[in-house]
Amino acid sequence: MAAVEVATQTMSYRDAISKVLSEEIEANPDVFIMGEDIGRYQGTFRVTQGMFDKYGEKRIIDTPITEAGFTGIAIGAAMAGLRPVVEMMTMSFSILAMDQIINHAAKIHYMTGGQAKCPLVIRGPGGAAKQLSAQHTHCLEGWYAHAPGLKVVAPATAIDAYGMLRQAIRDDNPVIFTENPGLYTVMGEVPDDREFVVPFGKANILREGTDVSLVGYSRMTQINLAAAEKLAEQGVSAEVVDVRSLSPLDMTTINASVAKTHRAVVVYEDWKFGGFGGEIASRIAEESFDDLDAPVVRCGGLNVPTPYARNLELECIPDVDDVIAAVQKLG
Amino acid sequence: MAAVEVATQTMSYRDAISKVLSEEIEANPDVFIMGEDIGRYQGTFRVTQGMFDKYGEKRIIDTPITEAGFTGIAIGAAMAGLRPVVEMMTMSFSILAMDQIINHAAKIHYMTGGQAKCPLVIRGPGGAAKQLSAQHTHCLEGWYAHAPGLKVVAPATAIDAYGMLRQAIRDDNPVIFTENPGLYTVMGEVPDDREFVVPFGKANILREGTDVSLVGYSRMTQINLAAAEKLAEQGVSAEVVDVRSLSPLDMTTINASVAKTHRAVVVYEDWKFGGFGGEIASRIAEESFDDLDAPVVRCGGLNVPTPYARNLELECIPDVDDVIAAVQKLG
Amino acid sequence: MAKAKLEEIESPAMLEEFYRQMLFIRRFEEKCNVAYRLGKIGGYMHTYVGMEATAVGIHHAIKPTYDYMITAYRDHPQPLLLGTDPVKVMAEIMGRSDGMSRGKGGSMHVYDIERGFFGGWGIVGGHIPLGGGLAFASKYRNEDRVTICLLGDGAANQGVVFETMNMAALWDLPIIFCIENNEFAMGTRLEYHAADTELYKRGEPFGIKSERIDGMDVLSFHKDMQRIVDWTRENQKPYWVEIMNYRFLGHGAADNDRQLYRTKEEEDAAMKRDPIARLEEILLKRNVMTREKMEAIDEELTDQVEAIYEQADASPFPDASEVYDNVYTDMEPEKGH
Amino acid sequence: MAKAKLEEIESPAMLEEFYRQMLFIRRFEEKCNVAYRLGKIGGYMHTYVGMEATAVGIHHAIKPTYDYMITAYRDHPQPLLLGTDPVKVMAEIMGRSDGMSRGKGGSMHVYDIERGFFGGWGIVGGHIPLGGGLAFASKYRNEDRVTICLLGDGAANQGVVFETMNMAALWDLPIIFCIENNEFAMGTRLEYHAADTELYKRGEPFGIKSERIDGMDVLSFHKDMQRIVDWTRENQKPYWVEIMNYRFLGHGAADNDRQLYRTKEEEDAAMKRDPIARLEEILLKRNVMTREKMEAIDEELTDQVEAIYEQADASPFPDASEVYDNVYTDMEPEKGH
Ligand SMILES: Cc1ncc(C[n+]2csc(CCOP(=O)(O)OP(=O)(O)O)c2C)c(N)n1
Ligand SMILES: Cc1ncc(C[n+]2csc(CCOP(=O)(O)OP(=O)(O)O)c2C)c(N)n1
Ligand SMILES: [Mg+2]
Ligand SMILES: [Mg+2]
Repeated sequence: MAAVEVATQTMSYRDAISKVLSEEIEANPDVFIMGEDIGRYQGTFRVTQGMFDKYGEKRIIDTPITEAGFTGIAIGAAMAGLRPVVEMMTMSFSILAMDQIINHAAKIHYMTGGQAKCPLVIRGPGGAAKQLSAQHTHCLEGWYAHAPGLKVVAPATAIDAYGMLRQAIRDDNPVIFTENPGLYTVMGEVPDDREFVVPFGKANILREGTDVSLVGYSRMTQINLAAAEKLAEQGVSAEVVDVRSLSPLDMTTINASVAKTHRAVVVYEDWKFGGFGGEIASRIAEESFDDLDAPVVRCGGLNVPTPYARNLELECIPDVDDVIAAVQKLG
Repeated sequence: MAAVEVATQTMSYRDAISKVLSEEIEANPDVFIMGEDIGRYQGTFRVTQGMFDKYGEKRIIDTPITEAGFTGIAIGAAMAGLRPVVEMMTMSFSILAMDQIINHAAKIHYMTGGQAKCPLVIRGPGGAAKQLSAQHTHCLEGWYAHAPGLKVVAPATAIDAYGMLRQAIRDDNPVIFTENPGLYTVMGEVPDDREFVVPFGKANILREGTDVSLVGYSRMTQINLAAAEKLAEQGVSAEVVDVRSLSPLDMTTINASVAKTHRAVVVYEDWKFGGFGGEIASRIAEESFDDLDAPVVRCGGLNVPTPYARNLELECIPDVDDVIAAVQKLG
Repeated sequence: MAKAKLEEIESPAMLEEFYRQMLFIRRFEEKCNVAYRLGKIGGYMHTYVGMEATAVGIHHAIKPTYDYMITAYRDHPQPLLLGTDPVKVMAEIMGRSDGMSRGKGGSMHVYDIERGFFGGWGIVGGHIPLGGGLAFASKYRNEDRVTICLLGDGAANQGVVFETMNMAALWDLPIIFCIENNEFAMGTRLEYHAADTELYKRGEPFGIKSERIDGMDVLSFHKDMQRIVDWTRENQKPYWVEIMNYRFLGHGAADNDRQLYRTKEEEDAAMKRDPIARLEEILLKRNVMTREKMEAIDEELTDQVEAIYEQADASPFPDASEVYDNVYTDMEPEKGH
Repeated sequence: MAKAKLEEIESPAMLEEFYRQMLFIRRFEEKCNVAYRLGKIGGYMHTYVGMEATAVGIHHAIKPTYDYMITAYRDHPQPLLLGTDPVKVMAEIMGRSDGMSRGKGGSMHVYDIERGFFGGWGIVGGHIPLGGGLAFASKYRNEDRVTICLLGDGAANQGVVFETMNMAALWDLPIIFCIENNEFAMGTRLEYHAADTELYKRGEPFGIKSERIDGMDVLSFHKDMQRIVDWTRENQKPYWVEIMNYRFLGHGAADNDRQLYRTKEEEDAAMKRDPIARLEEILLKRNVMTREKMEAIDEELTDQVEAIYEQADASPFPDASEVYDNVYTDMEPEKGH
């Protein structure tokens, strides 16, 4: 974990997000949150719990179910100088706002030749919760990371959620901030510091190792940590690289890890085929070509729409055993 | 080119598409085309020229500018057994229909457990035309190829356009068929055969070589052919692998080429970062690990929203010199 | 469950059928809620308790299995009424291999394509143009089907709804947009999501016949729907109907916080409109049925639902190998992690 | 070009200003078309010829540079009226480094954020919620700005328009949706894209004040707009206005096939409503101006436009290194092919 000088509090990933949202609402009158059922209903994943009562309907805005429309309104408000935070009830619903995000928010600064900025955060859970079926279970961070003009982050720990969300809110660019339903209850130490930020574009070594680099982000970093634990029992020393920030992407840290371990497995929950793991893996393969003792292997989600039945759903998502199997492929 | 036994005609890529559209409209009463300005206005890229007058408004349907709506109507009609072909005036506009495509069309067969099919084609020009600016110049084929349930093809030649579009219309799955504005005037031999199809999932060696494999699709295949020509003058023998079909992807042919040349450059017009070239490159790097004498290099579009000024726009799109520079990186 | 002819309506036999169907749906849904709490059902599950008259009234107004129907995720009652094997419906909701989609869909994604029931969709508003497409197809083929497209009051704000309305009116598609206005979109009250709460007005600027009707009295509702369905079939044009009803339970099985968005008093007042109790009164008043008979029917249906549940629960989970089936009709996706 | 006060309207000075502005726009646009044919401008370029009264009438009804304005790709006249350096507008259209966006935007993407002009967008309907956001921001800050959000008749079908209307009405946003109904969406006639061609009705189901007004007579149009802008500023609520106008030329500079979607007779009839000719008649009738004066003004403006063009054409193309500028405010994207 990052070395912090201030007192810390143990809290969940969810509460870390909630904390920084409240703090930034208090710190800057231009910050407001909008989304479906985030106010009176307290948010379906309860991230905004208590905020409507505390900050009122001007700052915590319940919207109709019109993702394209309210995302666009947030973008317009950002162009006019406000700092909206949009909650997507699940990231899957952001697909309805794709044109607003990719084709408007991401391009404003460029198309205006720098005249306008779009300081906007879009956040919400991406990836599998539990049996939400095919239409509610998308990992979209790779798609967003592909679009120039967006920054995309996917913190795996409470402290990073806390520090990166503040960075996102204070950033003058549109930022996609992906959470994961499986991370909300993960506990961690979070600094008591209303100025604490985790800068984008820095990967983080969460566990040192010498035999293989496990490179991942969001919930897969937690899986990688668990896999490293198990691998250690088998005598394999795995280094866990938490990518954290997909765009910008910190290849320096990733390549440095591979220079040490000579082997890499890239782990991501998204559909394996055509996913962002391909970017990371091809970069390692190219940039660490001379360091590699084995091909870079990817371990991704199965290439199927997510099925409802729990046993099938679990088949789809990479787990500790899948990561270990991928490591074993390296010989 | 594929060996065809029947008589051929020389025609443009555009006319090849037009021809197969007309033939399939005539062959099957369930086939119809819908899109913006495709009928009375003859299509902005004139692909459907003459068809409204010939086949009438039942088969050639002018739609309002509501991409999500009419794509969804096409999907529903496909579920009910028709075979719609949707023209996107430019593929960029399909972003507005993204939810319908990714979250509905692609998942119907799976979510119904095989009860329903969705025989749908979405076609139109993707990538740069000339100075259409940032909002009109997307390459989306990589995004679509990432989504299980969709098939995605990107022919580079008139004959493939002809054979693959027929395959797409006859396919029982939703197919994304990407054209490229720069390909419409490319000429080629097209068979006089109303049953001619090019099956999906087969890459094609368009030029044999021994020193390096140039792997690409759509207009970049034409660039690769031109680059191979120039490289030959420099004494470098380049093999041109036309991927054609992104999903399913024919890694067998690609790896076989690399086994011969020991070097690969993956070329794509889309933004380089996070694009589909990462899938191909990481697959080559993994699957041809022992065959490679140099890292797999990618040559993609610049990671910027497409600028308007012609000189800047040309900077963004990989050209012959960029491909040659990439080859030279391999040493 | 056979279709009632209009002249038979309000005959004792028909009244009994309406009653049985509504009660069956309620008991089925209640059982789903119990199963959810037992962990036998997961994910998002939304029941129809309180809204039964809507499903039953529509069912008797259409030509079941001939006409097309599509809805969102509140999709258990429609296939049950159409005659889909209830064990297969329950098995799907439980994610079992005997389910309609062999466990791949779940509660939100029930389909019976053979019977004209096209699901079962999770994206609010997403299925509306699909409904337009069903109507487009029947029109294209010169059939005289109508398409019933159900959507919630919350869904009625999604842009694609208006896009579909415009094309439906432009192309004269025989689709009936049935807005199930149960006054809430999840935890958001109608007043907080719709600028004008009279949603029936939204069809008017497209020249679509539009009206608001009561969906809690199955008899009057059925008559209204029969008139609307007949008009649509005959005129082959769209119709926009706002059906006023109410859901008695949470938005979904996971929503236990109804007090966050509505009061107990309000709920109690709504419960007085309970469509089943309302029909019971009519049955008593007209001497069609005694309380004892009703209790006997209830017992019978409760047992039936219990048996359905037991059979569904006996169905195995899908085999792991099935995960790759039906991604495509003719090939498998690339496999493995 | 200063803002006219209401009481001065129809004073000779004001009439002359209206005239000069409309004629300036026309000559500017015509020059753009010539430049396009010379290959000096590329891509998609859409001119305002025939619709000049709309831009001028709105300009004089708002508080220029204080109020917000946003439109689609038919976006040359608005910044010209707001006082943006016309050389910078022309240079942008020509993709030069002196352009408002240093050549990155082009004809469809002209912006002058400092003057409250937020572009300049290419996705039909895409900018409408952005307009809602501008109004949201001014309301959030308790300013009394209004936002003018221009959109075409074709754009008025896009779903996001209805989503934005609903929220604008729900949250009382001070936005005026100005539908520029020029009867065509590219090559598609109004009747083929809108189920009911009276587009002004579409605001009604959201409780939004809605009306249709003539946009070809600059004097009556200006009065109408002044009333609407004043109402919106005072009441801080949305307004939906259908402005009837007509484009005289092709959809864009690349559209040379107007006969594919409309007849010569139809065009001739529309030309009789030419807002500039109409104002000329008034000027003559009221003895505000002679034909000679008009010709002199025309000559003056034509020369002015010529000079603007020459200056813009003298501006260099952007430097290749600029391609990476302004992707982000604070960093560069990964570089190279
Ligand atoms: C596009 C989208 N946004 C949000 C959701 C989450 N969600 C599911 S149901 C629902 C409320 C819908 O309310 P309504 O349309 O009135 O239907 P009801 O549940 O009352 O039948 C919401 C917000 C979703 N599934 N899809
Ligand atoms: C989403 C989208 N679909 C299609 C297009 C192509 N297109 C550009 S302008 C246009 C017609 C728009 O007509 P209208 O809204 O009436 O505006 P007008 O050009 O008449 O001012 C079309 C179809 C686009 N730019 N964006
Ligand atoms: Mg509801
Ligand atoms: Mg128009």
